[in-house]
Amino acid sequence: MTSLIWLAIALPLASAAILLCLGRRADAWGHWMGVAASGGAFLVGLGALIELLGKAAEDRAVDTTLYTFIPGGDLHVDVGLLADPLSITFVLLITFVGTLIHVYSVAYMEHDPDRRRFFAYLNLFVAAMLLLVLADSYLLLFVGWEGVGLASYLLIGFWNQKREYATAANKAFFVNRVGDIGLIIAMGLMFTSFGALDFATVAEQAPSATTAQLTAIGLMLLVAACGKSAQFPLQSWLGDAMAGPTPVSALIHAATMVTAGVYLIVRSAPIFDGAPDARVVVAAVGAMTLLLGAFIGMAKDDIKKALAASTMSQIGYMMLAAGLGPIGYAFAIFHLVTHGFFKAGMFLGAGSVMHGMKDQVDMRRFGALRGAMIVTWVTFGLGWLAILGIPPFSGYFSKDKIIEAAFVGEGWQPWVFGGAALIGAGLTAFYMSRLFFMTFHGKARWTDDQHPHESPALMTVPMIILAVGSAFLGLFLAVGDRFTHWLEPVTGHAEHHDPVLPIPVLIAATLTLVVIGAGIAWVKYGRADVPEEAPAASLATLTARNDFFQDSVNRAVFQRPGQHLTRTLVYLDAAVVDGAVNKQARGWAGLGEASRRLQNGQVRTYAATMLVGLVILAAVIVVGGL
Amino acid sequence: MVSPVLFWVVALLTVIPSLALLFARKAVHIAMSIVCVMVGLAAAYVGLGAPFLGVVQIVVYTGAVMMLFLFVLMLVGVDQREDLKETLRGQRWIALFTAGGLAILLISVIGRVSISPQEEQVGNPEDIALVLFDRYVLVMEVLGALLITAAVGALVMTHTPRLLPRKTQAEVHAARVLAGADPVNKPMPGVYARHNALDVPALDPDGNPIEHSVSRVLEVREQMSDGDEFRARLESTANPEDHQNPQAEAEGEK
Amino acid sequence: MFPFLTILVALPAVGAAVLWALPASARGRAREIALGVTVIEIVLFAVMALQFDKADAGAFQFSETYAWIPQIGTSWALGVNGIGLLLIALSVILTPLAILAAWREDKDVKARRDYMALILLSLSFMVGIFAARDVFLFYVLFEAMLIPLYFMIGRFGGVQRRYAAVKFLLFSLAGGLIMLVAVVALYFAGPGGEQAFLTDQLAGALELTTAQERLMFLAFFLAFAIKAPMVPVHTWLPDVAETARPGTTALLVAVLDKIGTFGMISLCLVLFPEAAQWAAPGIIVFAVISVIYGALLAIGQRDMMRLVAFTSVSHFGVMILGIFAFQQTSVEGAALYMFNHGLSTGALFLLVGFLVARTGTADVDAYGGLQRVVPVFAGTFLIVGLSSLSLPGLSPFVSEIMVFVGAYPVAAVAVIISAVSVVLAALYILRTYQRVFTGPVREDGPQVRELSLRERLVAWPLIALMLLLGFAPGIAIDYLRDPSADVVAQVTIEEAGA
Amino acid sequence: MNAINFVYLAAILFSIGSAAVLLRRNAIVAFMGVELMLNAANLALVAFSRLHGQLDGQIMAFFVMVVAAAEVVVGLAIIIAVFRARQTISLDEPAELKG
Amino acid sequence: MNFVTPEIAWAPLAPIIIVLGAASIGVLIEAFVRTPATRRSVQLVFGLVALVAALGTAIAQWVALDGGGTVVQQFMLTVDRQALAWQTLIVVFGILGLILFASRTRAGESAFTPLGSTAPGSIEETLARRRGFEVTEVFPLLLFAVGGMMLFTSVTDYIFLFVALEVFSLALYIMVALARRRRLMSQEAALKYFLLGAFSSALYLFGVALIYGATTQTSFAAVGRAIDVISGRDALLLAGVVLVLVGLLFKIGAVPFHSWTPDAYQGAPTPVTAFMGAATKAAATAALVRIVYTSLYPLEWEMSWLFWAVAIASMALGTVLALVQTNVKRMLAYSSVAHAGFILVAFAGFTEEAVAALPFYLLAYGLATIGAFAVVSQVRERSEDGAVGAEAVRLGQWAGLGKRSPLLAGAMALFLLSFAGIPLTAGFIGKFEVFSAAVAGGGWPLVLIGVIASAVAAFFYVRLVVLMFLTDIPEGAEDSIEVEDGPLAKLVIVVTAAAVLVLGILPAGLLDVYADAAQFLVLPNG
Repeated sequence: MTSLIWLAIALPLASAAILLCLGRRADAWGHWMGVAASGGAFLVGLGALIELLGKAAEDRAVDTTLYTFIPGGDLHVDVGLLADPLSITFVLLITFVGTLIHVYSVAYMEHDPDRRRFFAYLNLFVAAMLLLVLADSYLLLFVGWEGVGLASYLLIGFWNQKREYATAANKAFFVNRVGDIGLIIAMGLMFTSFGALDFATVAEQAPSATTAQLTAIGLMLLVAACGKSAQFPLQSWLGDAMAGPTPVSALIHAATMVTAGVYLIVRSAPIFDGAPDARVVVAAVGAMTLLLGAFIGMAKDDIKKALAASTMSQIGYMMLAAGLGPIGYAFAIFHLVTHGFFKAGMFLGAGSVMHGMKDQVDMRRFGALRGAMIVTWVTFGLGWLAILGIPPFSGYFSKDKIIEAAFVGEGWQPWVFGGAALIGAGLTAFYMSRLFFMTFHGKARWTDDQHPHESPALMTVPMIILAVGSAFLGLFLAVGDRFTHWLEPVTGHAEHHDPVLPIPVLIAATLTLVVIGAGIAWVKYGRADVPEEAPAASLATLTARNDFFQDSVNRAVFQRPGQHLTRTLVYLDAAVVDGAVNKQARGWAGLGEASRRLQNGQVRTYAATMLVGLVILAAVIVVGGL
Repeated sequence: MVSPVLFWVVALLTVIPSLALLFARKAVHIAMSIVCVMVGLAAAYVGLGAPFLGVVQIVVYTGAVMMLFLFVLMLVGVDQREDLKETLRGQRWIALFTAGGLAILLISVIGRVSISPQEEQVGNPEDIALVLFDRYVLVMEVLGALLITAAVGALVMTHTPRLLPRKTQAEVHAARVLAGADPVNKPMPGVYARHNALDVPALDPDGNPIEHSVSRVLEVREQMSDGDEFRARLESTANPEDHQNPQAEAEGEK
Repeated sequence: MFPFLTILVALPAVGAAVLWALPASARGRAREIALGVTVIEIVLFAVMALQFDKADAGAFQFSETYAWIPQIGTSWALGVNGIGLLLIALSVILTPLAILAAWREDKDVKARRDYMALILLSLSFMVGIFAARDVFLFYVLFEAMLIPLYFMIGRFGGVQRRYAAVKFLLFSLAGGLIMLVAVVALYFAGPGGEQAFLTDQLAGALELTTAQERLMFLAFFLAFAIKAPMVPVHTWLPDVAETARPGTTALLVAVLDKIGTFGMISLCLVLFPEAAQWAAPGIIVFAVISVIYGALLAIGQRDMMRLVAFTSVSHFGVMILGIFAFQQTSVEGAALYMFNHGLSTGALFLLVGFLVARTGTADVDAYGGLQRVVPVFAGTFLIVGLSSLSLPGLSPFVSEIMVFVGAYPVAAVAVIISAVSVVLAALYILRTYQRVFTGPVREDGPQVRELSLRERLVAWPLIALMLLLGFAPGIAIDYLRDPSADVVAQVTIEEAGA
Repeated sequence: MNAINFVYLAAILFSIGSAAVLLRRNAIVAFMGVELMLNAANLALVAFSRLHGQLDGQIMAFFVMVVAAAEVVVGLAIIIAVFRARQTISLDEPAELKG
Repeated sequence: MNFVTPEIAWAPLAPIIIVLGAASIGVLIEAFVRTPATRRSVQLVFGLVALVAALGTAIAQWVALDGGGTVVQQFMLTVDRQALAWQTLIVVFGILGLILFASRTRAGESAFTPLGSTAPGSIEETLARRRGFEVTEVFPLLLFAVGGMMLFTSVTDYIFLFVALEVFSLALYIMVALARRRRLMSQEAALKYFLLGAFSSALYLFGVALIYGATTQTSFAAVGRAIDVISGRDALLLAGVVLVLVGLLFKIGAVPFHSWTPDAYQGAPTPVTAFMGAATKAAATAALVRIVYTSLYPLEWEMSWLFWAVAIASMALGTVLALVQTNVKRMLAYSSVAHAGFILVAFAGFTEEAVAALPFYLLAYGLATIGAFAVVSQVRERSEDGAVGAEAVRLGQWAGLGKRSPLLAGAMALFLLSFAGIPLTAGFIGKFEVFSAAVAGGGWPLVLIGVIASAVAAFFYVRLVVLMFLTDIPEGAEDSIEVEDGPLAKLVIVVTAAAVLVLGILPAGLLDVYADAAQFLVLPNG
């Protein structure tokens, strides 16, 4: 099946193309074709998985070259798909979660006249994402990378008749592109250093490259990862991206696309292996983002934005893990997978809530929804437990490993990174619990015209499946380090190091913090009344609520000066660059007007010019000739 | 060797009159000065061993060219008098400086030349003819074309053919009478005057002066008398009827 | 050998002559005739292209050489290598589309006939220029082409068209005349004789002092820099774009301006490799300035035609960067970009033109929310716009990335700065899309119809080509590899020698 | 005395003639200036002819006279025509053609 | 007395003799054919026959010529290939000019005043017009001018050159004064042209005197030989050379000796402007080439300064002045000044290429000039009562000419493009040749300036094209312009336009011819 892995990309792509080209004619059945395409891709992935499992661990990398992409003289890039444990993991995650979300969307988008287009975009996204993870070269990865960016742009801006939504879509694309610069430069660096852009050559030659080269490449890859994975300082787009339909948030902004950065880092392990400094920066960015996201999450009242902040924070964990090097790669991916399930589940839950609440997103208007939507409550609850890291739910297995790994090392690093991870766990517990309690518990704060009700089966079934995953996938994969071993051919085998604190202490500390966090949340939002309007808050809360004023900063640092710059340039272009030309033209004419005075119509002046000319010429030549 | 006396005579005879070109106000004076220059040059030619050319110079320049100039001057008004005030800004200085510069340049250039004089060859008509019809015969022939061109050109520019059929004297007279002119001739100037009076206008039968009976030349020279004096003299002596002429009285009061 | 190239050059010219000679009664058929001529041209070209030997793409093929003015060493020498072939392909593809785009532009039959004839005439010159193997012939066509173009701009277009036409002409002429000095000098520096201007004879055979070579290089380069609008000699382009008919602008920017970059590759580098080496750092600086400056100015425009013009300034900067990095990959990328940019910008101009044809304005602020009104138009526009911001999957991406990656080893800083344009491109394209097509449907806005069949026939083939080359750029790169290698070898051999 | 002195004289006359062309408004006078220049050239030719012991210079002067005469005819004809049209021969007057 | 009949080879003089002879007979025709209308036809046919015959004999000579040419008379006159090339050029211009001279408007008006001696606006003028008078003397005058110019290109003696100069100058002075419309201007132009012309010929003559003084010679080759020999007279020689060159530069119309050009071009009857613009420049260039290459070239170094300065000044001043003109004829006149500069560019370095390049350049320039002025002569003002009047020379009046008469405007555009040196016109090849010659002689800075001047010049050429094609006829002015279509003028326009195109696209044949012409029979050193 690995040789047919291209079908996984081709099916959704073809579906997207058909849906877009046929237009309204496909309205009736288009969404089901979308589901089928995504499901088909899942089956292809499953087949590939089975095939890989049937092979010896070291043979589990099958590179299929379809055709030559760029047959340049120096730069040769093939369209090659690499099916190895890492990519297949992603393929399965994407297609599985994706298919569920497709199914969910059939119902969620039922009343939207453009549902067909929505499915086309979803399919396009799946195809691009699969290309991203299956590509066997950075260039091809970049194609998928930009493709998911495009799909994300289209999906965020799906309701672009609302101005803010269109702006949000643009913002996402711009910020992603800032990250893309990093990838482009990284490719330039790789081409300079290795003369090729495919993973195999890069991995092969990386050990012989200098640390400086590798560090540079690593940092540039990090920039790219930051853009796509909404890591500091390129995190600002993710919150606004919630403008898109909720399934989009679940699929793209929780389970798949935002994790592409992590994938990129892990995929570039050979480079980071030789660049410890770059790794530290990756870890630092991760640590920073995980805290930042957590703080933002604590202050948000918009359920989707709170989830988005949570996503940021969780990806921070993954980045942190990826930054730890070989000991963290596998855990990063592990957490990525579990997070994909529980966060997607929670987003779908949020969508279900919105579905029942007439698209209301303000948690202060929720409360006591447990009764009205029991399935949502249960599934969401499982996700909540998972993200909190309560054993034995999946989050526990993945997150705890990261916290443990973060404490490994020497000097200041374990303390800082480990501390951040640990505190993050507590904060996560608080804000997730706050979210959960504000939504499902406490008093009902909704208005009279809202009649919360459970969503149809098409929506709840995917939620249930994801909830099951959230609950048990971690355990299933963690048993016997199944997942770590599976990934080993890619991430390499990590020597086991002991953390600076004993593991049981760490587990205990984590759980304690989690419980404290959840407890505070219960006290403040579960038991107590939640005001319907956000109360006046401290500066800290305000800061967090406003995403640490990231937009203001961006506006002040980039947007405003940029606008001034462009305006000034437009003016200068007309006045100076073009003006010089026009002035010069006028100068010639002025010269003409001036010379005209010599031609005054007086024959005596004419004779005088002649004679003056003659005398000057004669004098020069006679005197010069002597 | 050329006689220094000749040189200085020629130099004075040419340079001084030629300065009239720059400073004289009346065109006629200038023309006459140039005639003088031409004669001086003719003398120089003779002195330089070109007697034939000297003669030709007199004949062509003094006799023909300058007379032509004078003729045209007469035609356009011999009273042409030029105001030497310069109308173009800076023109005078430019002119004097460049002409002076040209002179200095030429003189300094000539001053640097050393030409050892060869044996004199006198250009008597025979020798000239020999060279002229040998080496320069083609030029001679082309000069024919030049002269034709000049003649045709001058004709085109100045000759007016008869545009209307010639009128007989009777016709002319009839036309004049019809136009209300005097049937008789106009009086000559100086009529009734008591001295040689080309400059005194004639008086019409009413005793008023007829201004245009005096030559325009005199008028321009401001040598014309207005005739009042003579009329007054007439009045004091002549018959008293004239006093009854109201027009004359008005004229007198003026 | 069948004289393909001469016929390709002559056919449109003959077509133009036929149009002008048409009796008054048949003038109404002018556009059909013009279209027919271009279709025949495409077929002929296709037949020729199929016979092109890809394995020998670096050499001139279908060469024809006839004595023209032996006294001054020039001959009617045509021939194409891979790059020329691709650009001729671009010309023959875009011309019928421009004709289609102008199908309903003129009410007046006579004016329509004139426009069609002018398009055909310029096609003839374009093909000639890309096929010229003789510097003098190249120059002659290069300058003569200004005439039909001048009339196309000056007679058909907006209010400012005369100003724009004169500006265009004077800019081009100024560059061209300075180039003329170098062309003249070339004769004396070269081997002379009756074929003194053949490029293959001149390359490497010039006897020049360093200073002379540099001056001549600069003279050529200036002319080409004006053509391929490079800051600071770009100002004619926005004015022309704003006022000229979209079809004209599309042809102008998509094909004709490529003469600039084409000339840089096939004349500047080939004839004056050493000077090119010398000038490259400075030129790269200007190229980078063009990239960023063009993008920033594009962001600052309200008029979409001007905006697209400025994006072209930016894109041409990338091409020039690629060319003067002297790397196999970057030169390939630049050459490929020439083709791709023709497709994408041509399509963009034509689409904006369709919009203008509906409402009479290219001001972005006049629009809003059109996606809900004309979804197909919006989608088409978006795809074309995305191609302009070099989105993967669409052909310009491949070329841009090839330039960036290829030039990186020698011009890292330049690439890094230029890479900022990736974001800026997103800004100018998506902001435009946002302002025109998204947001609430404007009740007060102009009435806009959906793309007609004719307009789809114009836009979609271009999109199809962009997709094809976006996913399989190898089709085109196969033609560019050898010529690029030759050029790079030419320059680097000199470097080694010097 | 050397005949070269006559060349000096010619140079001075030539300069005076040229100054006249520049200075005088009366067309006829200006034209006389030109004539003086031609005569100066003649004087120089004759003087050089004497210095070189050749007759050629004299012949040339002879030609110049003829040419000058022809020129005078044409020139005066034009001046007369202008006078007829404008009643003036001032060179300052006709200045419609300028700029 | 031993007079030996001088040896003169008359046969090679045949073209000149035919033309001058025909001119003289033309004068007689004036006397014998009484009716003006018949006279015009007779003069036209006769003149054409004569000129064509002259052209034929010249070409026949060229074909029959074995070697460089014939010395007609030792020291005085040589008909070599170079001379023949120029002679044919001038005869061709003469033929075109003659046809233009005979052209008439629909109302039967010729370009010339009915009677030259009448005062403008006088009753006599009206009478003469009513009587159908015609100054058919212009035909023999033109023939004289052509003959003089042909001589001018062939003589090899300074004093002979002076005489030839006067032969064609006098004829031109007269013709300039004979415009039918705007006669005051015409006479003013003639007066200025004449006075300055006389002034410059005086300068030339004094120069000849000085050269004679310095070298004892007046024949080109002899002077050239003497230059190397003489010592101590360099200053005299140089002063003389400058004066002589000034006389010729005046005829070419180079700055600062150009001032007559705009006034004379504007004031003259347009056919005369056409002929004069083309032929005078060619003749003067021919003489300059011959003098520089066969007589003065030992002074190469000294002269190059002069030519460089004058060339630069001409190109610059001619161009910027043309830029601000609002009168078509005046604009073309200033453009001719700039072209004089381009002509002089060829002299940079005094290469052999220049000798081959200049005839072609002048041919291209002359054809375009005649064509352009022929077009000018066809665009007329129309008064409100419908009467067709003088030529519409204000630039604004040309607005929309392309709509009124596309062919005429197209031809004009072609001529303008040729002036501007746009490829595929003869002007481009000419400019290329000239620039090549200059570059060959190391004059590339001159070429660069020339190129910049061309670029600036393009502006005013293009402005007229814009007016003709891209500007609409102004509101209310639809009837104010009448486009004539005199068949003779049309013939001239068609012929010149075709020639400009053909020479622009396929100049090879002619370039070959002129390459052969790049030789002088009599050179100082051999």
